Amino acid sequence: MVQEQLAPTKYDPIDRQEALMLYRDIVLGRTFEDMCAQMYYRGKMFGFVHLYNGQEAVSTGFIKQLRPDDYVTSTYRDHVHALSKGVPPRAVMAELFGKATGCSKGRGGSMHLFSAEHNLLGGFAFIGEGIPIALGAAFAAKYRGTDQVSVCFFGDGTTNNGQFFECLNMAVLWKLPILFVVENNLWSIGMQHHRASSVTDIYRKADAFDMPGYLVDGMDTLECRQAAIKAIKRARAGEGPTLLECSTYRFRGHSLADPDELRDPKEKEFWRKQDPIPKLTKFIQEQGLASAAELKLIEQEIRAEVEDAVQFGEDSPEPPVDELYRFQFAEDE
Amino acid sequence: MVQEQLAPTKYDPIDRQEALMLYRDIVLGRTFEDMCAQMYYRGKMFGFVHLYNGQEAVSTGFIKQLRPDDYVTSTYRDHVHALSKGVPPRAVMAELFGKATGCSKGRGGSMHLFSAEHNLLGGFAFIGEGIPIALGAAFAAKYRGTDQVSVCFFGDGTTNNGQFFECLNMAVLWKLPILFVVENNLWSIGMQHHRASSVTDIYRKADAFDMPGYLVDGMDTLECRQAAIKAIKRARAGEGPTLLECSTYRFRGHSLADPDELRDPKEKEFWRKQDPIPKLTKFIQEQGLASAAELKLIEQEIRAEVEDAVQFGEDSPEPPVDELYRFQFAEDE
Amino acid sequence: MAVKLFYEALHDGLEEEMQRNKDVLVIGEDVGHYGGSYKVTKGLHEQFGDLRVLDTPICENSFTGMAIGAAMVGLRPVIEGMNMGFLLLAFNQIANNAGMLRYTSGGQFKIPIVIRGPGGVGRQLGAEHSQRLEGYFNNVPGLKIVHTSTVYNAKGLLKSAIRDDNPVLFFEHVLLYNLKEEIPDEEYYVPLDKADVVRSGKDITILTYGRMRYHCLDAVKTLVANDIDPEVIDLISLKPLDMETIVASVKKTHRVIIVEEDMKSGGIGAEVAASIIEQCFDYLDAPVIRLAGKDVPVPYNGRMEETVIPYPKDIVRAVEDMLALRV
Amino acid sequence: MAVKLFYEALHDGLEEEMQRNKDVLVIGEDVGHYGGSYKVTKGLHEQFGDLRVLDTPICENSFTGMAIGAAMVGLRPVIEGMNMGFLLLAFNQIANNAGMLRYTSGGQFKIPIVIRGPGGVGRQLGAEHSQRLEGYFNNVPGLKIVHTSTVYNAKGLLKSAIRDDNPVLFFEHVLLYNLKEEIPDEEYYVPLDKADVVRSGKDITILTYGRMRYHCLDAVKTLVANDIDPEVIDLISLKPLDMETIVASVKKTHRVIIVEEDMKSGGIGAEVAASIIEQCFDYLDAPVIRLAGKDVPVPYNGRMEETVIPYPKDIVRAVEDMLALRV
Ligand SMILES: Cc1ncc(C[n+]2csc(CCOP(=O)(O)OP(=O)(O)O)c2C)c(N)n1
Ligand SMILES: Cc1ncc(C[n+]2csc(CCOP(=O)(O)OP(=O)(O)O)c2C)c(N)n1
Ligand SMILES: [Mg+2]
Ligand SMILES: [Mg+2]
Repeated sequence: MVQEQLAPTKYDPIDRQEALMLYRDIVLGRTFEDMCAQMYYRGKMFGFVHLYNGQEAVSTGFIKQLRPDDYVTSTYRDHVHALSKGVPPRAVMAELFGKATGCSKGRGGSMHLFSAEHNLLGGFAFIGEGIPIALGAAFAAKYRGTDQVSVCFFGDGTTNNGQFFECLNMAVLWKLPILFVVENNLWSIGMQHHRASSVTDIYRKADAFDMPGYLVDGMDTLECRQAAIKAIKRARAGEGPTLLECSTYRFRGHSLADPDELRDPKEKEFWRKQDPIPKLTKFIQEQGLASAAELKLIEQEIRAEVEDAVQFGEDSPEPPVDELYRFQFAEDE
Repeated sequence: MVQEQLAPTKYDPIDRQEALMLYRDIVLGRTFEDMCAQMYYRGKMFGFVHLYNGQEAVSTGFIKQLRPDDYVTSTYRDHVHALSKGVPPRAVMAELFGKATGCSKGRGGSMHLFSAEHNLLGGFAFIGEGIPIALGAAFAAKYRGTDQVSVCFFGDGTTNNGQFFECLNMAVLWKLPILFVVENNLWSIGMQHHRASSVTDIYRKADAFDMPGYLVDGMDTLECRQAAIKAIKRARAGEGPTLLECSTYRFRGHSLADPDELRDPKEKEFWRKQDPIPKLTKFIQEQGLASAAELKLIEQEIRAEVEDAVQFGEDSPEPPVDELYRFQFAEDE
Repeated sequence: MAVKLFYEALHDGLEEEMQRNKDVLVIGEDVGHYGGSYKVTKGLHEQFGDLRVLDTPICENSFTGMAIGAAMVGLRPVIEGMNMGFLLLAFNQIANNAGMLRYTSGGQFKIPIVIRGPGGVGRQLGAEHSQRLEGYFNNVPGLKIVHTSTVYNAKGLLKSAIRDDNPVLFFEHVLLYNLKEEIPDEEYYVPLDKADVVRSGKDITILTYGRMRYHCLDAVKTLVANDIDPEVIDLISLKPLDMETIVASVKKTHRVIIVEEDMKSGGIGAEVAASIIEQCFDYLDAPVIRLAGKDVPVPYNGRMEETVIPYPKDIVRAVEDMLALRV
Repeated sequence: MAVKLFYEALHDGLEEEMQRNKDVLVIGEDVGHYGGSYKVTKGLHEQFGDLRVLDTPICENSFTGMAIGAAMVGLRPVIEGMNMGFLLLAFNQIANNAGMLRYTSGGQFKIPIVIRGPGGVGRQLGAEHSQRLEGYFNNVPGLKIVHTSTVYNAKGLLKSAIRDDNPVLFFEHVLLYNLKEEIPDEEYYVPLDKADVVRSGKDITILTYGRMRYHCLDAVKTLVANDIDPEVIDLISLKPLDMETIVASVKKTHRVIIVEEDMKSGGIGAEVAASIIEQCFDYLDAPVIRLAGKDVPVPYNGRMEETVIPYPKDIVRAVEDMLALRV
């Protein structure tokens, strides 16, 4: 089985419209998460909140290549995946505020974002448990003969869990249209990847299942996009699954409750320099796809959109307390 | 990581005493299992009984290289592993008869053989669950700085279960003295290996964990012995775990309740010709380690031993019914 | 009407639903080529193909999760637990994703899955293969739990479970697969949430389920001969309990004995007893008694094994003891 | 005496036992370098090294099994469930190997492991992180289950659990880690199997455990002001139940209310109620009532979340309702 690094020059052609769409998405992700941090510290949201800062190239690079009818599963670190998949910032923010207008109607919270409309099959709070769910959606696509694709996102730490391996095996056995996207940010909470995984190259594990596995620069939106194009094409064509290891880094602690004392400042500094947003900005400008001013404008629009989301969240009603039992069984719509 | 097939000529020297010991063990395994089949059909034992016929080279080849203080875990197909580890045929047969003198005092039965005295940490009726147990014994050896080795046996079907992968990872991470011995008999009940595993070469999966993995002829006692010597030496020296895939075959159905209708008679025929016992017999005689007459004598002794085990089992008392609660908690000795 | 074996009834129910709705499929170990360990899926693979009768590798947590994912997007998987005990490995997927996901999603997804298979104390199957898991799952929210007991209800309940849009844990008993009964040729459904009043009586209510139904009915023969008139109710629905039927019976008989095969502590009977106390304490003339499996793993030895679960003689004695207290 | 926080008391108990016996070790996710998610193992890794404070990969079933294997050959592992919910993944190892292996081996092996960590409804942690698993494991044979509630008993119980030769599930509550209390400097142990009579009273017995102890004590203030004299018992040992203490109290007060945070159906309270009925029915003047967590996953929304578990006002109301029926 081939395992190769994509040459960074080999991007599929990218036009202005797509470039701006990607830019819009990546800026939205970052802006939204920064706002979440503020809202958390202001006591607008509770529980465990895991931000995605630093990893945005992966969400933007992969999810923006999907069709609306393709499926996504995420983890507890799911806000940005939801946004990329098209869930409106209002619905996500309202969910974080626990409001009835939230994408999970205020029942889910940060770690349990869902949107049936956008085929977001969930954020999953337990590590690994979203992988079989995505596999199931891929199975259903095959079963029905549609060409829908399923993508599951999860972290490096999760690749030591049995469900990861079990699903890789089944995906190949039945040639399911699924992408296993590992966001290797080198840490699982306070556990360093090399202390948790005997082989740190996660993409290599695909080999044990005769699945193609690739190492992708997870700080580079266009590399992620390129890897996505290829793997999605393969999946859609009925050729089976792909494992994609995106090397990335989270710029904040594991969750907003994490003191983040273990990571070396030098390591953080190194990765901060790889920030995917300036990188994408530079590319767009160098390729003449948009001007600095145009990008600035987008940033302003996004900021307004996120502020609108906050306002929407604030203004939205809480779910009626007497609806506690609603939605538990299928009979309750 | 190297994955190589052992050259069949490279056996460590083997003397008469060892050859006869191996012969005795392999014949005991076969004779014992044949007797079990008889006893089952005569209604002397109940429940699920899984016989080991055909796979004896693995048990004999590996376990006979262990020290008494080394640890073994097995599966529901555990009679012969128990015998090789030194549990007396009397204690095993009595257990199958549900007697108080059985190695699990009549509480365990065929799928739950234990012997603390022989460091047999168990037969395990659920697939895979014995692997972490063996890992724990290996961990304890490392923790205490002893040079004990732990060996776990399990089937091809079990290598699709999460616990297999999770344990390979931990074993390498902490360089634990453990051998993962897969008895690849090509089937899990009615499921063919190639329909269950996307990669049929199980030894190759070691690579995903930077563990040495070897393919071993599981129908050849001396090949198994040779692989065992090497892997045990490595483990005892603190150099870490080894994965050993032994290609083998079971001569009977999955259990005595299995109609065994799916396996091709030609396939069975092919493997019957690989019977490990004639192979070992031939080797011993060709090397002049013992004569046909001597081997015959051993067979007779073994037969007598197994008949004695049956008699012992028959004559033994049942556990007192009023001891139902005994042994549940540590306070009940 | 035709005489069917228990496993045939399950097979037929499955087959009918699969013929009727192409979203229905079977997932599990050896359900396909092998035809299922207890022959429930025998022949279905020839009829419906490998993808609809899917032989899985041995990875319960992941294939259960896969079924849940498939259900979220519209399929209706029936998972066979070769033995329900093996589903312990899938506890994470069953509790979190089958049980809670619909709720946490704010009702956006339905999880129409059935998880079925054998449990119970068989003939010296040893501790791990003799588990009765209904009590283990009883505290999980969002699940329906039923236990079949007759050929008739096996088929009708399975069909209802497959049509239900909620996750259903569907327990069968390892010793009942060869039970024989005449059942209708026409299609029928048995409701998931109704208890079955097997025998009407006025002196005492015997609540039971699964294989213990038969031990109770055996006991009833003796009791009736001794002039006792018991009411026997097969709970069928373990979660939710059919409290309407139960309460009506208690109000009539004023005495309850629960006969269950699962282990006593934290078992199904505990919830049944506690619910009765809450809802009809004033109608009780005697304590609610649980005649349950003993709180030990099931020993292999046959004679010991027999002491683990209630037998008709135990039921007779318990009922007579309770009625001896009659004032 | 010194003032300690709850998590410090656990830390100290662990540290003392580790110093005392080199077979005691800690296994879990982020227990080492990170010091544990709730700081219980903080600093232990510097003191005892990587092997005795073992950071594991995220594979609950296998590292739990590994701990069981190590225990079989003489070590005494303390497993930290970062959240007890994650142990759902280890259900197979906990039920089969921790719970049943000693028995099926005919008593040849001891499994001295402790599995500890937080559970319970916190502050909007969402459904999966708010689980209360004590009811899920209550039907498993061979386990001891305790739930801590005070700084004092946290330390003493943990030390007892570590010294116990049986597998102990040791539940802590996510909202109690910063509780403060003065506890003795001298070494002490709290027995695993004894309930704690927190307040003596004669009018009604309130049975509770875990964080609900505090809700009950809050309620007691109001009740006492209203001339009601309740007895409050913290069960501590959920399995086995300390029926001696419970029965003695019921015989005195004739009324019982169970206040529990776990879900009602099939929860701990079900077993408590059923056992009381069996053992002291004739002493009861009113039905045993369970004031329990609602049978739903815990919603994220804060106001809804508050309606899921019992609060002091609910307890007051329930007690007053019950006593209003006094004859
Ligand atoms: C089954 C389970 N075990 C443990 C946890 C606690 N936990 C939450 S996130 C996490 C680390 C996961 O690391 P990784 O997979 O690398 O993802 P990342 O957080 O880095 O994105 C752990 C251990 C959990 N949520 N689920
Ligand atoms: C967790 C679990 N799932 C399913 C089973 C049922 N089962 C028993 S043996 C077996 C096949 C195992 O095949 P393999 O690992 O190849 O071992 P073999 O029987 O061939 O020696 C299965 C599915 C089980 N015992 N445990
Ligand atoms: Mg990570
Ligand atoms: Mg096999």
